[in-house]
Amino acid sequence: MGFAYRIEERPEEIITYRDALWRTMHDALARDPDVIIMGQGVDDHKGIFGSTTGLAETFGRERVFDVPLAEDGMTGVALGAALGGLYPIQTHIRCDFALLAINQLVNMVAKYRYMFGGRFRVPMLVRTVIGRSWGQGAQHSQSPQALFAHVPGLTVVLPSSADSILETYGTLISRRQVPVVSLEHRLLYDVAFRIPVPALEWPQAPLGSILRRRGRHVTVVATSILVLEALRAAEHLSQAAGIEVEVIDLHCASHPDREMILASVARTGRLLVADTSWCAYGVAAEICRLVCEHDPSALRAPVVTIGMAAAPCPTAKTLEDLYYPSLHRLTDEIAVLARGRAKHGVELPAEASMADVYKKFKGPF
Amino acid sequence: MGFAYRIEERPEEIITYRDALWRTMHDALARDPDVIIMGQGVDDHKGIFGSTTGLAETFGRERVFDVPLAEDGMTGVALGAALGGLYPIQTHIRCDFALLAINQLVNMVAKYRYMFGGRFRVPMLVRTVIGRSWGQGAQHSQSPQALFAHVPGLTVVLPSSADSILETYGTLISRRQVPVVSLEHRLLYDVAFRIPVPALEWPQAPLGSILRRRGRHVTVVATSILVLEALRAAEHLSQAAGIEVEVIDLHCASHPDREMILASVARTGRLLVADTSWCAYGVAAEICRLVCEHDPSALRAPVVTIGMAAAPCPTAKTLEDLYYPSLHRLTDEIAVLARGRAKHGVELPAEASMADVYKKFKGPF
Amino acid sequence: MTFADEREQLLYATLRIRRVEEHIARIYPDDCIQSPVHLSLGQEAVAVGTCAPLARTDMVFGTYRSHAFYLAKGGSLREMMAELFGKATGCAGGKAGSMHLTAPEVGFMGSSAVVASTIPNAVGAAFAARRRRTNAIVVGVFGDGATEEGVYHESLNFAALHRLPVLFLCENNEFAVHSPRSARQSYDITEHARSFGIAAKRCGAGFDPEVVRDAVAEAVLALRSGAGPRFIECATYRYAEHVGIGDDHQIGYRPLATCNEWRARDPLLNSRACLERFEAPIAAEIEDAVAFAEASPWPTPDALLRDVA
Amino acid sequence: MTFADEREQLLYATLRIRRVEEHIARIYPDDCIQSPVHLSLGQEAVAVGTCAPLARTDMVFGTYRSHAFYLAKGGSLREMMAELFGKATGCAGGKAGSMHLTAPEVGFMGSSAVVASTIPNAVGAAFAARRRRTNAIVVGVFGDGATEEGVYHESLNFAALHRLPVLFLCENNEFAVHSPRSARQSYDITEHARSFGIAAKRCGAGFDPEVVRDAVAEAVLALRSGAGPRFIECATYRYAEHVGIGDDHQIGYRPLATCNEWRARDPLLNSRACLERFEAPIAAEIEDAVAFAEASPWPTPDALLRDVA
Ligand SMILES: Cc1ncc(C[n+]2csc(CCOP(=O)(O)OP(=O)(O)O)c2C)c(N)n1
Ligand SMILES: Cc1ncc(C[n+]2csc(CCOP(=O)(O)OP(=O)(O)O)c2C)c(N)n1
Ligand SMILES: [Mg+2]
Ligand SMILES: [Mg+2]
Repeated sequence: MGFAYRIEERPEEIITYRDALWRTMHDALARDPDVIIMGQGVDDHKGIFGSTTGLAETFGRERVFDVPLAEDGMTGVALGAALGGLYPIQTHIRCDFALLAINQLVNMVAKYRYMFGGRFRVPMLVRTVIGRSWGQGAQHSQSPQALFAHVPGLTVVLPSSADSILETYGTLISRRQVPVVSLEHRLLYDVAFRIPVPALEWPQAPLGSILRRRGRHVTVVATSILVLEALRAAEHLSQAAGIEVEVIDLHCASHPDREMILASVARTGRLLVADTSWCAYGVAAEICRLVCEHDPSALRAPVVTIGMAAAPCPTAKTLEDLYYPSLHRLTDEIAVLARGRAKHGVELPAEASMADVYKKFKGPF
Repeated sequence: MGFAYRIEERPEEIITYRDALWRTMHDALARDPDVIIMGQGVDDHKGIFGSTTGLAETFGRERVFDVPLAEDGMTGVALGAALGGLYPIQTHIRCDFALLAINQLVNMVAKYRYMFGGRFRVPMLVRTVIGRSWGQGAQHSQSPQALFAHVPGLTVVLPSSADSILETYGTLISRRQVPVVSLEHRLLYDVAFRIPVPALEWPQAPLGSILRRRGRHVTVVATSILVLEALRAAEHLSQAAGIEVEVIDLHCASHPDREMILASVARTGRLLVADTSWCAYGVAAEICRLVCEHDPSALRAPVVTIGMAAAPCPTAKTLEDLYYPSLHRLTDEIAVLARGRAKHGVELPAEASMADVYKKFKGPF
Repeated sequence: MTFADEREQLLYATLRIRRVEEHIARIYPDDCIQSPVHLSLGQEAVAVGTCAPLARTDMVFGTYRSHAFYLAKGGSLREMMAELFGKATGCAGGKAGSMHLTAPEVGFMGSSAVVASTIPNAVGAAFAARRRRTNAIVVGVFGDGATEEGVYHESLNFAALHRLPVLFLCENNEFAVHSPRSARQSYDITEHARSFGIAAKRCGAGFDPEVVRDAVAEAVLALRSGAGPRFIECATYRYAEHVGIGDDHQIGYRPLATCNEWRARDPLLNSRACLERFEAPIAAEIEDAVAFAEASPWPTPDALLRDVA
Repeated sequence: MTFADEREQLLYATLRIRRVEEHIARIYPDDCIQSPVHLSLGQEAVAVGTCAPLARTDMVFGTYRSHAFYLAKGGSLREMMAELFGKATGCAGGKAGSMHLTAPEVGFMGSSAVVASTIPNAVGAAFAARRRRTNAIVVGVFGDGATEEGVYHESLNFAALHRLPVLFLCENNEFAVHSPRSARQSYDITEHARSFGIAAKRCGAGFDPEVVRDAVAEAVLALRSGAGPRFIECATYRYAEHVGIGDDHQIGYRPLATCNEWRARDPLLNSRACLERFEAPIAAEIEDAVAFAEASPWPTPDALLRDVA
């Protein structure tokens, strides 16, 4: 623990999540002729929100190709291609569509290695996009990490920054060991990150969790874009009220860093989980399990969980704004947890920052 | 809380889980001409392990019919039929096959009512069977309640007894309100139950949890066949060591009785969750969330969770026996929890009882 | 409104949808509609021609691109506009937006943003209609891309096997987002449907509501007589980009020439003069619907957790 | 083993599989095999005829009913028997049982208990083979019931679109468990496959390994030349019940007469005398395999969590 894991030294730069994706895709294709990218629209001018643009032209349409609307079949094709020696990167422009491929993912991909006694490996990367906001509605808004992470055999990541993309994808693709389902957040694509992030604690593998900020009052375990929200909330609370929030980027839903989380909770005694999906049977539940199985007495207050409201996603903006966790709510809940009372007296941030991104985002989808 | 919910008075009798299923199916067809049963093999001589045998002959092949191998399509057909005024009962002889229908179940069935602003209801019952034991292997052994219960809009039940079947199915079918996914345990089919069970506390609705046994030392929340295991373990521990175990039959994974569980944990301070699926992101995690969000200080010891090993299911009996929770292990873990030490000195039950059923079961599948 | 003949009536209905969507495109930049829109501009005649021979009690299941079918089947324009605006008076109380329009009171049963996913629902509704002897028929509407999904295969097989009163109506605009059919399909859509034993025909004139109507009317007759499912592949053309209000011919994934060919055959562009007298009433109706939407209240927070299960 | 001619060699291979499965049926009641078994009795010739023209590096993907294909492709009998016994020396270390046989060293790539689920895997492996210029071809084996699954449609389309070197081999035994095809399919399997532009043919003589071999050999030639996917529907008959070792003709879902017709054409039953000399060596081989399985160790507990991810 505590040492920075790096596959290669990189100069400092500012790069968007999208560009990090593009670079990772590009480099993977450039380095290894067995890498292929397959997905609806990967070769069109929009190129999965800019993450694959131009790659078909550079590397050829045999390696970067459009596929029919056939999510289950194409996942099965990817599995077969992996058995045949390729490293397939499959894309779904909405996570929701990956649900059509659950049979191949859960019954086949997750089990292929074990079921045949370790005689095969099926290294592949399934990239899916969480499609939050702008009236996307019930079927373009889900964040099914829990459905995948429940199933042994699948590695599930939720990269929250350009850094995570570069490190995690880079390593996973070059090592070619396991099947990975990744959930990328659509609203992160436009966000620019300074890299390398001065990470406090990097996992020793591309899996595991990342300690993003140290703090002694409250532990926040967050996923995906909520890591950014948590960091903003933490910054605000530190300045406005001297509340020091420790922020753990869960990063890998299937392989959370148990020790990191437990050690943090042992120090702070207060835990908030902020996840992009529903709380029931989700990340919120799983983190509670880790704590409960280890030492629930470390908790000096009930755990607070924040996620999507327990409903499908409505399209009306007034409801959508209530549906998703906001910076406002996150900050408020952390303050309540830290102070131990609802009337915590901490001034909340102006409803600006990320929430603004959500409000203003109108596509392209 | 505390009053017995009954839709109708029934004379005492002994009835198998299978016969309870058959009777429920029969009565539903007899009472309501809009009820249909559709599924692979529902009209053959095996009739879903005896739960639909002869019903096609009695009620006609327009109402009880075989379907093509097309799980997603048939679920979509059931949804459409529900919109058209029928009450479809769909069967999957293995839960694993319902994973092919996740798109219809999660993206459509679960959302149809909400997504259209409450203008539709899609009452239907999806019966799936947990196919444990006798070398069923990785793809015929899963218990995906968590995948369904994570998604708002689906009601998920795991009937653990003939009584649960009669009450829950009976009410759900006659009320025709919500879409329900049920997980029936194959090894319960042959088990006979005395009904009505002298239940200590029945839920006020067909949903919710059922208090099966009172005890002051340890709370066990169990699902499906593990309720029976837990009751046997409780009986044994009571007699052998004076350890009194409270057993809560979770019954409805999507709508657990929060108050019942929390009140029990508040009394005992010790919690063990025994579920038919994997612990991560499963029932074990969800129950921990309920406790953590309410009052983790009620826990006087770490929570113990028991489920399938974190792997696909192997077929070799030697491994399979380790893979699934056993009465032996359950009893041992409860004793450890109650006594607060691994060397608890409590004699374990002879490896008989349910474990025997598992060992001896060889089909029919 | 009075009409000289049926053709005029059909053209009126087509024009009305065109103007509604053009108006949507006009106001969309104001952000009053806070949800993605998949316009049917160019494809309206398919919806009008399909719904014309249907009874109110007949059912239609649509896709995310359903403004046209919703209106053609008789859905309220006011409620549609309010739905797009995210208002409580919308056809789904503001929970559906543009992609999930519904009007069960006139048989428009729902629409889905997951491609192909309402196709088996249409089949199931047809099963229920037959079993309950309602005499209703059902239309499942989908694009050419939807035929690639496995559930399409499963739906065709079941419908044909049970000889259900369902019409499969494929709006073939040759594209799925930016992908041409040649990059996605090895089969001919109509021939493939026939391999299931389904009587299938092609209608090349998806621009003409009357031609579509005639094709559908013939199928509807057969369906009502219990002759089993029918299939119609309607050639059509999407003028706007896949999602959003812009034109995208400059990108080059489809040639402007093709678009111009379709425009040349578009009766709404050719019969401008004869349709002139409908412009004012249509504009008034649209204005009224927008005013209704604007004046309507937002859904209240209690709606968030209502109607979940 | 020496053979008079190729036919004899094929019959020997077929007989060997028959005797292996008969032996399995014989010892099954002893519970030494602790997993459900789906026997290929009656269908062995399809596997033998299909695998005969294949190179070792060609790949086959199978189903839960794969004893025959596993053996025909060259999988070790010892390892298969050990696998059925749940032993560590099994082809999958005891984790697969009868339903998930595998022998990648001879190109038998895996088998699945979820109907139709290996079909796209075969297509993907063919994609990889073409891309990596290995010259290998791939066979996807499935039953008639599998053709009803959506993923089958998706697989055919993709394979045809990309002209992949994959042979779709349908073992049509007319039943899925107890359901006849007429209760499940509205289409003719071969005609339906043709609608994807796939060259498809029917082979009525699934009882004769030579006839099957010839049909497959022709397809393999075409596949190697890069002519795109091929399809063969092989008529066959399952003598035993769907799962388990019993006969189930007494139940009445299929007439004994049909069974007798198939038996009458079964060369293993007709050419008994010529095959006589193979009985002893086959019996010895089976005995050796069973002894191997019996003597092999159980998997150790550490295997439980090995090879998960
Ligand atoms: C299952 C699924 N896969 C992918 C998508 C993304 N997507 C949305 S619309 C569309 C194109 C569908 O094409 P088509 O069926 O021809 O309808 P059109 O848009 O042309 O009307 C795609 C791929 C989706 N919504 N659902
Ligand atoms: C997706 C799925 N649905 C249902 C089943 C249950 N099932 C097992 S075998 C079988 C019959 C398959 O028939 P067919 O493909 O013709 O193969 P056969 O058994 O005749 O060789 C069925 C329905 C399954 N294993 N997987
Ligand atoms: Mg299209
Ligand atoms: Mg068959």
